[in-house]
Amino acid sequence: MGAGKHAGKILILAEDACAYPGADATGQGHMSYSADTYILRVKASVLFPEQFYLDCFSKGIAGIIIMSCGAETPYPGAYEALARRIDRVYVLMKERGLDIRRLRLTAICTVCTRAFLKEVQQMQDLVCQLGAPGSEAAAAPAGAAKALQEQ
Amino acid sequence: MGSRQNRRFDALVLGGGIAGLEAALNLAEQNFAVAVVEKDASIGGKMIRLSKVFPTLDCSSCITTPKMAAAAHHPNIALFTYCEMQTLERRGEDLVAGILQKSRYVDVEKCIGCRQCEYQCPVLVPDAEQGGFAARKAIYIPFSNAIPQKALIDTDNCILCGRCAKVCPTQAVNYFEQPEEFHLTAAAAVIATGFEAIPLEDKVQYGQGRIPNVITALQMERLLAPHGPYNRVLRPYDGMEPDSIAFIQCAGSRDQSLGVPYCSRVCCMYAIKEAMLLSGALPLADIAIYYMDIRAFGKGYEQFYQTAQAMGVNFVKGKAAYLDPGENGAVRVRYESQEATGGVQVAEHDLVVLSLGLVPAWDPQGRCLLSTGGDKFIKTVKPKTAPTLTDLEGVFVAGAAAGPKDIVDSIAEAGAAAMEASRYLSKQ
Amino acid sequence: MALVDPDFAAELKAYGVDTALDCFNCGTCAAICPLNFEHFPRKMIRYVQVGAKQKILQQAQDLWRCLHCGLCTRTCPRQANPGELILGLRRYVLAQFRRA
Amino acid sequence: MAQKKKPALAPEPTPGGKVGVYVCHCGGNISDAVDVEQVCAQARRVPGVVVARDQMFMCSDPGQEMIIEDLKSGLVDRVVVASCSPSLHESTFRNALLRAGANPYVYEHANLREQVSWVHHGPEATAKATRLVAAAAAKAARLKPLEPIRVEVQPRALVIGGGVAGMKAALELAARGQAVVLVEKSPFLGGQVAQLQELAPEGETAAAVISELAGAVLGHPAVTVYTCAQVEGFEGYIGNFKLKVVRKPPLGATYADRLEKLSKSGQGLGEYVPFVGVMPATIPESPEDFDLEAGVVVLATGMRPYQPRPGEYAYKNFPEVVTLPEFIRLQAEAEGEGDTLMLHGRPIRGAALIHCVGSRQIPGIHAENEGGYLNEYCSRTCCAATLYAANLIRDRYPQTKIFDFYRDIRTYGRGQEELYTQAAASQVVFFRFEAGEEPQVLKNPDPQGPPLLVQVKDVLTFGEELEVPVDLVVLAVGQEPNNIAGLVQQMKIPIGADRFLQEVHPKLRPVEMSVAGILLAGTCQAPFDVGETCAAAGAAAVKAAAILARGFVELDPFVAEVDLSKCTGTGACVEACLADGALSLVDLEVAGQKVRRARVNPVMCLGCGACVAVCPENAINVQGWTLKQFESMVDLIVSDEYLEGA
Amino acid sequence: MPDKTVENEAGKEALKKLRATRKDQIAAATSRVKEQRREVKAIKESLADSELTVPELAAATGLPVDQVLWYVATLKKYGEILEGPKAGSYFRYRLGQPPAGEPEAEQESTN
Amino acid sequence: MFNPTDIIDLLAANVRQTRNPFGVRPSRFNTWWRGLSGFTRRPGDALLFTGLMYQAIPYINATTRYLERLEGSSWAGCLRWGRLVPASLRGRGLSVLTSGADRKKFNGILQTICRLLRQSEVNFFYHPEMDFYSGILLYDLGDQDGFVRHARFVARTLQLHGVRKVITVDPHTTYALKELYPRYTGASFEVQPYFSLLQCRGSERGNGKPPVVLHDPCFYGRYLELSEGPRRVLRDLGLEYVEVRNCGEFTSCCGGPAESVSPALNREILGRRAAELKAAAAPVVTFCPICLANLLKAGLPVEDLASLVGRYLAPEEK
Repeated sequence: MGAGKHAGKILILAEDACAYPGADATGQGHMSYSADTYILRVKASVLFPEQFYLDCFSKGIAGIIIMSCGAETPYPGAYEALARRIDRVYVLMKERGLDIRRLRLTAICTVCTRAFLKEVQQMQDLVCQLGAPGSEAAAAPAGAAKALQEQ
Repeated sequence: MGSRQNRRFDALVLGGGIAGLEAALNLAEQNFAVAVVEKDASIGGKMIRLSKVFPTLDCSSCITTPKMAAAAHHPNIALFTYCEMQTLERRGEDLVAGILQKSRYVDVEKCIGCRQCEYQCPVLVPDAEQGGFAARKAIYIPFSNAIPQKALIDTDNCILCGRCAKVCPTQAVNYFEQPEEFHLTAAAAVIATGFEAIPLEDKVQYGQGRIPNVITALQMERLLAPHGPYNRVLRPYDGMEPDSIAFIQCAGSRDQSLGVPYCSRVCCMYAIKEAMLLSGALPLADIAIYYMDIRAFGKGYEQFYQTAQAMGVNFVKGKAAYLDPGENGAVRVRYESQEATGGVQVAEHDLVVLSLGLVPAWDPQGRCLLSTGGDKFIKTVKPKTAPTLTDLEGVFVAGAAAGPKDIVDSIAEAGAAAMEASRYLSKQ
Repeated sequence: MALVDPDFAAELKAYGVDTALDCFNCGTCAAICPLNFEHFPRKMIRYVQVGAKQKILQQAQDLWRCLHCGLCTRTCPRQANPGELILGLRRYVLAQFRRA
Repeated sequence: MAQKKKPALAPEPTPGGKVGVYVCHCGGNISDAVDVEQVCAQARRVPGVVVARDQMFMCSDPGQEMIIEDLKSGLVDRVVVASCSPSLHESTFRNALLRAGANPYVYEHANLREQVSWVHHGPEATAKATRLVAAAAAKAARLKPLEPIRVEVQPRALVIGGGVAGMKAALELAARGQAVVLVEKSPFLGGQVAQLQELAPEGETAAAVISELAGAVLGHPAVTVYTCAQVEGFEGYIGNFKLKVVRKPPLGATYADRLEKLSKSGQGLGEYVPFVGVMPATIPESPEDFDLEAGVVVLATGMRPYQPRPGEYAYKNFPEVVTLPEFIRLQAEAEGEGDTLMLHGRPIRGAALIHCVGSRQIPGIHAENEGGYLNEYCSRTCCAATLYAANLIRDRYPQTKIFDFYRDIRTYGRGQEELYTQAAASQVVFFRFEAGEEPQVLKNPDPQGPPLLVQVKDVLTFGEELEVPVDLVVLAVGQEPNNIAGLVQQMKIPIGADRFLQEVHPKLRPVEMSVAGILLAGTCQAPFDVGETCAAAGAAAVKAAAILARGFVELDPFVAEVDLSKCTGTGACVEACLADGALSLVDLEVAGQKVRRARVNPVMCLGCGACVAVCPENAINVQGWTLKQFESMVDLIVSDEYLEGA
Repeated sequence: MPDKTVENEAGKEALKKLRATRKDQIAAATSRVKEQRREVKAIKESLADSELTVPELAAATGLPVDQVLWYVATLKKYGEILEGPKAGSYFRYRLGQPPAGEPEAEQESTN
Repeated sequence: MFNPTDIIDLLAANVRQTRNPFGVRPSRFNTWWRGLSGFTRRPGDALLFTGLMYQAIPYINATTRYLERLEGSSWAGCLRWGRLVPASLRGRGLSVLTSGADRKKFNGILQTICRLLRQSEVNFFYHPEMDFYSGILLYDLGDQDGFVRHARFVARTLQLHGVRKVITVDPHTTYALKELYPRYTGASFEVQPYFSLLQCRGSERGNGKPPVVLHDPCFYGRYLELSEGPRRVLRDLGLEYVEVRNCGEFTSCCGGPAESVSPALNREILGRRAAELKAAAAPVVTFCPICLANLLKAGLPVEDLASLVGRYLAPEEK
């Protein structure tokens, strides 16, 4: 599948205390971004197991942005646990030939509208470039694998 | 009078800033019915207008909005925004407040905050919420996270062209709305009317607001806020990204020549905070703070100050005496360098921030029998064992209404005032 | 090492110098002074505070540079009256010289 | 908690709900960008959706009535509203469900305004709105009714510490009609304030402050005071703390000085004695202990003054070097009248006050204290206290000269800058030193002069080295937290890098500990003066009062729940849990067999879901936010099925 | 709504009265609006075929530099101007697309 | 090291001998009133008290020109003054050095003030033997004893003549009489600067004239807070004026007082102030003889308030 017009769907896990209101603030400012984005309101992203992310990719989600509260999470320790989990997801993604840039962990606050737009744009550009999940391994297995190794 | 709004509550809270909201929430949580009277069109006070807060550097909006929302949704709290309290008097067991509901010219029951009116309005007005650095319209929602999300019209700038009324999906615009007076009755009241910065015009030596690129610390908050006027830090004079920024401390505090002999208490810390945020936003910029004494007295504050020093913020001991416009929008700062080889120096900066002294935002004179101190802030009668007690029975004070105070101390005091008030209410 | 002489300030009261200790050394007077001269006038005020009598006598000529324009006094945040202090020190120094 | 037994091994999604979808036009705000009718039409194709309607303003009365009607008629039992952001109207619609007699938690909100119509345009907007509504419907179909967790609260507060903070907190709670037990480890009420004389900046006496508070505490029928008492056992959770309190005679001669002063004073029990405090009861002869139940605990364990190391500013090298609290007492007990302060028969013609002793210590510049720590913080109160003392001496003993050595004068509070101004007017001479260039306290080489010589490199005098001969050096020592390692360990509460107790968040929850139901008041949290301590105590009391007055605590039902049919007792969840005590493994009998299974303590659970992610069986979930719900939302987002033929 | 026209008639009359009472404010505000339109137009025209910094825009339009920045900030807020790359210490700005659903306010005010 | 007593002792001796710091009899230079028509010496309500400041300016100018040539370093001036000036100051040589045009100009200002007061129907009188130097320089230089002695003499003399109200024409004399005399001599007079007494309301003769920029003297602007007076006069006349940033209470010193200490320092400070005034791009108006003389040196178009007002209100009788 070519990296053409259709960019592929982007899933955003937006934590309730910070990033979700941040996305609302972006809307209040009428700041446009890709409509291929689907925001799930979550209490804490630490809830999702490794498999959830892999499943999303196999269901066809092209990119996932976890918009957490970072260290300001209302759940002490959750961010650290989440970061460790994401590291493990990256290992699993590599094993499956998925470009790990398809999953991004970031912190967005209630007024971080510009950061929100930037994250979405970057992921949008990336999934445009990479195409559907899994296609990267098929297209250029050796190169992609090498690029992944270097990351 | 005799308006439908005349209502009875257990407690009145005057001021919907962080102190007022905290006091109201603490009272409401004990099942008292509370009315919050706020003079602005949104609750949130000064705090919601800040970028980040010291010493934790959390985003100010992220701390304030949950409290604003909690108050707005609390079943025991009624918000009266855009209302002035004109009188507060004791009548036997009751405190009776005379309230003036200023006209919004928009029916808040109907307005759904969609901003269609704002987009259609043709008038550009300097937006005080953005330090005047960008424009709003003549009909507008005060700011993005305002509560309530309801529009209002600024009649000084409205040309009555009728477009807003035409586009409003709920017919909420009412050009003929009249201000309304009504009474609120309660047994206890908490005064949480906060502070204002002294006017920039007061200090002749600092240019009285006429030197380009000399701004107030509250304006700097807007420049630093992610949803600020430029979405980045630029000089308001010409849009240049500044390379050198200076903070002038005690600009109107500890200064008997201006009639503000007291310390404004928060300026050292907010200047350090803004300096830190600036060094994050503009990593290559030089940042200097001209000061007499750094008053980093609170929990974690001294460590915050030390961190700023370690980050390379230049702390210059000496009160800046005179500001002058320099070449190409620069600002010249004259000060005495106290080092042995120092003497009078003139430093040039691209942008200068005045840490203006704080004065009370509300004067009870002529409105109620509350006394003020020599500093014009509300007087407290038992500052040690009951620090929120005023000289008017059943009336308590919290936050900067009783002297300049940072957010942490204001919140603590708001809790204490709510406690005193609830104690008073349970005696009744 | 200079020894601090806390009695000097009291001695100067006779010459109308009675606000020196009100100064908290912010430097406004020095920076606003049109003379633009080193630490003047704060230097003199500080010498009064710590009782550095000899320093004042050694640098006495600096006192007569002052224009008596009063800007320092108007600007002083502590109302320590730096301009009048300089006048008072002139009186003191003159008395010392006449006595000598 | 309403826990419905799930059928064992429920097959993949057979959501039972009858979902009603209600889409708002928002007066054009949504419908201008999104084809609302098409969204409704497609929503009807989503499994589980029984009805989809649109309305100009869902939040209006007719809109809400429409939902209530459908619920009441039994047409729907799950509700999705697609309108503006949930932050604006989620609570509105949950209340509508309540009014319809339904459970408010069978509700899901789709954000079609802030996150669709205001940011996207054209057919994309409608497509996205459709997918979001479908996803919300999928989640809604899997929602089940929830009840808030209700915890009964023991109607009693335990206050630990009998200083100003503890007494003030106890009084406030008692005044609100709550029973309070106050435990104090020493035999006295009054804490550190009783060791002072007059309080900056207004000059109230410690005697007045302590007498007022202790008198009221001892006179209040709702307050029970135990002195010589400590908490030695702690368990439980908010509303239901179980504590063991032990009263025993103090160790050795800990309070010998104060007891002696008390007996010399001739004052009885319950009366204030300067530099002692108020002793309300006799010291127990032998240890006694008792159990106590409390709904909330207020920590008011206070501070102690920094004790300089021997040799620090020549402390202990010369008898003329004393700390500020020591000086206050010496001064209060000074003999004679005259215009010069006399201490131990010696006239004090000049005294040096040195600020920041044991405060604002900087790594690499200052030596570590015994125990290997530095007090990097500012102690907040010493500047005002020192200036107050300076003014007091200048006022009473005009022949005693004062020399003040500071780094920054921090008279931040109301009435404090005036102290500094007044000190200047009283002819106090100030010197400023930099960290690392502290003044040196030496023996005066001039045998005719006073015994001590203070040397300083003075910033104010252009870095010149100055010398001041003095009769006395007073060290303005800072505040350190009292050692409460035992309590900290028992209660599993956090302390900060500054060794003071660490609140959850300085602005959001400034008087709460991370363990729900434990509050903190006063100088155990940070250095405070008396007024600030009372404010902090009031703030702690108001939180405690809210909990106690209601008699129960209602917590969000969004907590973890174990599906015993799936749990195999691996313990992975317990390992991952971020809230101490929220999850544990327990022995159960299932079908006659003893097994170990995970159990949630819903009171302690934060609902973060850290456990959910690690369970190999997906046997644990956060109610209202289950993994399955999220997965089904993703399924509907990626699915194109219901989009066809629209 | 059946009686909308009736309401409108009465409304128009009342509005006329209101306009009369606020005559001075309206006149002042209207002249400001006209000036703003002119200045905004000048800025947009200067940006029509080039990306410019604020001082460059000031030079091109003859407007005071701080006034230009004020318009730029405002137009950026409403999406009509976009921030481009940095040139030295200044950012360049270019024209953007006005958000849909927001017709260009070209017709003169009814006043 | 420089011993300021030299110069101060000299000035004090001059004041003792001649009641002014120049060592010249007042009758030699206080000549402005001679031949002024319509002038009255009859005792009236208020004494016009010039303090001899305007009259002295030509002498000060001459001295400064002389010193400037001698000055090497900034302090050399003082030293040389101390050593060299006494002879020239005492002798009649100084009168020779003064310029006749200068004398005419400054005397003319006093004459205009008289005319203005008359026109405003102020009940005043002048008597050259009741007009003294105030002693302000001795006070400024720190010769408290010399000042007090002189001030007591002046005060006593005025009191002997029954003077209660005084009209002053310059800020230094005003300050001395208003603030210092009560403090150091116990004698209080009702002191008013002449401009407070002028009635020009309704004349509006200044309408349409080009604006002027005001330079406030330190003593009027700051010490006495009287800057509003001249502004009122200008407004009443319908004359427009512009303000520089440093005005009124925050006015900048023109450097005049430094003349006697260091002409170089004087030039530096004058240069800064002149630049500020120049930026206002309007003719300068001031109301102090020292400021006037000093600003004239800077080559600015400057005139005295009295001259300006006089042109509109009381043109010289031909």
